[in-house]
Amino acid sequence: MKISSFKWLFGRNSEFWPTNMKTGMWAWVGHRLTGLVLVAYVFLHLSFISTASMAEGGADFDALMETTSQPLFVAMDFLLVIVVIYHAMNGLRVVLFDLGVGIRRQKLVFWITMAISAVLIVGGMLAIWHLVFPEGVA
Amino acid sequence: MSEQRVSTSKVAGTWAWAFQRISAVLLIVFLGVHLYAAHFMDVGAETGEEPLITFDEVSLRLDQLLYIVVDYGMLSMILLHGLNGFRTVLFDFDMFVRRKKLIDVTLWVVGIGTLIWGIVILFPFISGAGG
Amino acid sequence: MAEGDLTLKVQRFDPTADKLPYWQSFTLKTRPGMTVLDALFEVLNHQDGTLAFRFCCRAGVCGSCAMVIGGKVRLACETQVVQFLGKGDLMLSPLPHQPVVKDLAVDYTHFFDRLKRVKPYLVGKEPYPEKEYIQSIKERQLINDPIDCILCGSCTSSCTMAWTNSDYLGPAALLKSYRFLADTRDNVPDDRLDIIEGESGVWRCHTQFNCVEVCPKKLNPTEAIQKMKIKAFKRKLFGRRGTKK
Amino acid sequence: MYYHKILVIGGGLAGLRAAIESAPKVDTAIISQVHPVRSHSGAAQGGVNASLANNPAAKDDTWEKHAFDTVKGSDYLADQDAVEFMTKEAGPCIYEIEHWGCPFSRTDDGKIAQRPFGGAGYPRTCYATDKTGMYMLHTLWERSVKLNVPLYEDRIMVDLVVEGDAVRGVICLNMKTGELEQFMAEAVIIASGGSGQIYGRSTNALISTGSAQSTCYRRGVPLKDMEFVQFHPTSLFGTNILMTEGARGEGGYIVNNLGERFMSKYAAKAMELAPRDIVSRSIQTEINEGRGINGQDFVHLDLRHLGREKILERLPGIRDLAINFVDVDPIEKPVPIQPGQHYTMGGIDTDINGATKFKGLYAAGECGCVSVHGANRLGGNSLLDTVVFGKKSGQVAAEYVLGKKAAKEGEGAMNKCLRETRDRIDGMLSRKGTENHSDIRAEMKETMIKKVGIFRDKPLMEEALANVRALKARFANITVQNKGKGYNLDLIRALELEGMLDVAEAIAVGALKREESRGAHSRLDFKERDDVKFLQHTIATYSPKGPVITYSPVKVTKYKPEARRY
Ligand SMILES: Cc1cc2nc3c(=O)[nH]c(=O)nc-3n(C[C@H](O)[C@H](O)[C@H](O)COP(=O)(O)OP(=O)(O)OC[C@H]3O[C@@H](n4cnc5c(N)ncnc54)[C@H](O)[C@@H]3O)c2cc1C
Ligand code: HEM
Ligand code: SF4
Ligand code: F3S
Ligand code: FES
Repeated sequence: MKISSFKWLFGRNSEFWPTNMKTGMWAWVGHRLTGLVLVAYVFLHLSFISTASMAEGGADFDALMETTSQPLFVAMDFLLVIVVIYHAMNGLRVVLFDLGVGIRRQKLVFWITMAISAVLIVGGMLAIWHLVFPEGVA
Repeated sequence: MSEQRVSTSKVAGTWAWAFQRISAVLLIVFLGVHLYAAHFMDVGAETGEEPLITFDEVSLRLDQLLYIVVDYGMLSMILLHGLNGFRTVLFDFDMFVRRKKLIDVTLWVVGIGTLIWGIVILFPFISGAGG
Repeated sequence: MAEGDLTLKVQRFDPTADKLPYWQSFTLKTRPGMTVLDALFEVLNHQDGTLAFRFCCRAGVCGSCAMVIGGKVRLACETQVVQFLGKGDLMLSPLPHQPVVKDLAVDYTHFFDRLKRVKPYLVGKEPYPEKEYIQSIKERQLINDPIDCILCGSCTSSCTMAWTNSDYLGPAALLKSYRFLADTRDNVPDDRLDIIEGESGVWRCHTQFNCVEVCPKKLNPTEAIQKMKIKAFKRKLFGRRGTKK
Repeated sequence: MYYHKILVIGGGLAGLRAAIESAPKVDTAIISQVHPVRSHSGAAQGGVNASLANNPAAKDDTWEKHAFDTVKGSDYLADQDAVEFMTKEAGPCIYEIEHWGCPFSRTDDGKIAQRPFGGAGYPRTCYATDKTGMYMLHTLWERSVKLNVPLYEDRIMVDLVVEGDAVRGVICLNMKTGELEQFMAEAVIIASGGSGQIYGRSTNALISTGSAQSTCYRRGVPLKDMEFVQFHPTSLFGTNILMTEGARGEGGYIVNNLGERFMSKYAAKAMELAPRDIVSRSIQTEINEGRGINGQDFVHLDLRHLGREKILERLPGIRDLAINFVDVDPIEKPVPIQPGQHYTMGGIDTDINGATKFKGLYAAGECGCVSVHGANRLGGNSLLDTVVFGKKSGQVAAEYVLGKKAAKEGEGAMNKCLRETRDRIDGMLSRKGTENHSDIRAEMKETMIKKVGIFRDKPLMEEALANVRALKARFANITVQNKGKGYNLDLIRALELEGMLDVAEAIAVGALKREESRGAHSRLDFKERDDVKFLQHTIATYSPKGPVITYSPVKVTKYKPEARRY
């Protein structure tokens, strides 16, 4: 008999309970989720562009681009930056392990890549902020 | 008693894995170039003050072969990496392993379809500025 | 070595009678040096004769008694209860995602089937030498770690890849495979790589490191798996000659 | 009904080795209570003896010297033809296991490493760090996988089917389903390991209850030399997990509550490194005389003076065990230890081929008694015993089956036995007594260690015998709480206890009747060895009223009994 019930696999005594999950597992869950989110994003992105670009001339495209400076879109952009950078940096970590680097210090490697990610994410956000609100609007 | 089963298919294992790593590293490069090109590079003087991406700007960029290559290359890389990754996720589950053939075919169709779609989308930009 | 009352919260399940598992609490007096296994025996002997769990050596070498103790997979016989005193109920549940025989005892059939698929035995050069194979101390060091595996199953049952993909060999079997690949006396590296490079082999590992976290012998299956990935890939690139010893 | 030509009961070293030998020739299956790799053999630490002469200090070691050491160690009770056979076969058997993959530690020139061990004239104990038993066990299991030997795990042999003078098969309890299963066979090899759990303070695994052994005993298979029980001086207080002799070899002290290194009183020269039985007796004397730490049943193994470096380098495993099991770091504190039951020298009476009184029934390993260990086993000889005689019994059983014309006889006997077993178990389940069998078990263990333990004398042993008999009577009045089928530990432990009580009685009676001190059997009222009366094996045969004791001669070839001094 297999106990696959949600309650037993994700309960307080299981490794999926947040306090029981360890660094490597968190990293993997994050990587997988961001990977899937990115796939979804690619399709969204394409349809986004296509609705615009299929229209004649390109006026619509520019109009569409204007909307990207709305707060909601900025928030989305921020999220995307976080997702991409996390996925990319952890992906780099995974590639390092595949090359045989740092397997025994996996937690340290994780925190190093996360530190770099944090810097990149902040940088990315500032850049977006600057692009969207070049005059420094609050 | 218990039969010693030998692992199932070894058609794509190694290559799928290797490709995921190689495309990952390439993606970092592409992404860097793409972001730089899209947001930080001045293509023409008339857009200098305009931070937002505009149709004209994009068209201008896409006039140059390099950008066409970068954008299409990135798109296909993303698709290959993303769908290959998605395939990995699916095959972590018994129920999808059992439908391996179907999934492989579907993913190829979706991938190539999307690529064509992506290519077509950019036509207006390419022709837009050129014409 | 404090003494005091401890409440065990045990996941009970009898597949022939119960639909779903349930928790049951037992309170007992601890004594110095009491292990979780001792506590379970205390319950079995004096509170509830229907409790089921696996045990044998009670010295951490046979690998029978792995279970989830306080949110972490450990060997019951090696785990002192004193560290849990005053921290609320101590929860015990069977190895995750394994078929339960009863309560805390799980069925290892699938675990050993996975193991059997990797040719878990040395295939030496025949005819055998008159005496022993000569293996230098340095060569022996290559297998120092992986031979310590007691096949407790903690790693494979904590790897979600092995949960959802029943074909995946899992960290324990792959570590075993590595143990022979790395052994200088073994003569069939190509056969071994053939087995582990299939889609249900090493590529299914996504470096969760759960296996490393739970291993009671502090082994590192992930490292072995990664090394085998490289070996398999090199062979793909450079052909089989590269792997002959 | 299952049918295999040969059934091996037990997946320890002896059982696996037997199956590996017979499986390629004759259809063989292994039945085991636990998966083979979980067997108690995996706990063996020190090593296995063979005169390979790999160690530079043992260049001129030979099997004859090994044989002499073994016979002398046995206090001359071992059968010398068997000892010669074992020591001669030792080398080939070790090489064989090495070829199958056993990762022995290595010498500088890449050969199997060997270390010195107690009672041996040369460093001839082949080792694989401090986990020799585990590596050997895994190797043999791996070999059995290669040979595709069928395995029935989670099954406990609860009855032996004999008809006339031949064995027909066994009845097993499937622990998973709770059903009784019939296994029919032409030959049965019992390799079920020791019965150390009869004693309190045992270093043995919790399943070393000798359940298969006692089952055979009850069906008329005689037991030999059961009174010889080895005690190891240093087992962890509380859990009685073994603290290897290496701890003393590296220079550890043993001290009592007054802080004295009391070994000076008992063995002024050798001190802590005196032979095992002497050290065990000395520690027990201190405890008996009230000089245990805090008046409790233990003394201290003090390693602190060795210093952190040396402990970490030479005794890391011991340190881990002490930290894990008694929460004591030997670097900072002395480790509480006491002598513990360690090995059963006696067992199912077999000849040099492992054959018993019944045709087709063999025994090998710790559950049997060929006798190569006599009154006292040397460290490193029991692992050797398991592989040498496991192999031999496998060979002989295969030949027996191949030479046999009739097959699959005795279905009637099988069915009759199944009915009897079912009645026995149903009877046990339906008892509604007031006794808790785990309490009876605890009392038996306490009685045996206290009264038929390291020191023995008549009044004590008579008390013990009376106690055991009283416990047997109380056993009739137990309740098995768990009436369920699957994994019914309550029932299994009750069944085990029933057998253990029988064997405990045989031990006590045999010990009472042996009025001498020899090897591990140390009597306060008969302090000398008596070769005139007792250079004989004790044979205990079951009867409902208690064991019937007879004696059989010891085979003496080259080595005439002399005083055993080290
Ligand atoms: C702590 C310790 C350290 C030791 N160190 C050494 C050493 O360094 N050197 C040395 O030479 N010796 C050593 N020994 C002794 C040695 O380990 C044992 O004598 C030997 O391993 C016994 O092997 P075996 O195959 O006979 O039995 P075991 O390994 O005990 O196997 C018994 C098998 O029988 C099965 N079984 C039992 N009852 C039943 C039943 N009723 N039905 C079905 N199956 C059953 C069990 O499942 C098990 O598989 C040590 C012993 C201990 C306790
Ligand atoms: C930007 C650089 C990127 C890097 C460095 C990168 C790296 C990686 C790596 C190394 C893996 C393999 C993980 C493993 O096997 O455990 C992976 C998986 C994956 N990637 Fe990326 N990736 C990047 C971008 C993307 C993008 C843009 C997408 C979306 C289209 C994407 C989608 C996925 C998916 C779906 C997976 C599978 C998830 C999994 O196996 O857990 N990745 N990525
Ligand atoms: S690798 Fe560790 S966790 Fe996995 S089976 Fe072996 S000992 Fe257990
Ligand atoms: S937990 Fe599983 S995913 Fe890999 S690192 Fe260990 S095998
Ligand atoms: S009982 Fe053997 S490892 Fe716990």
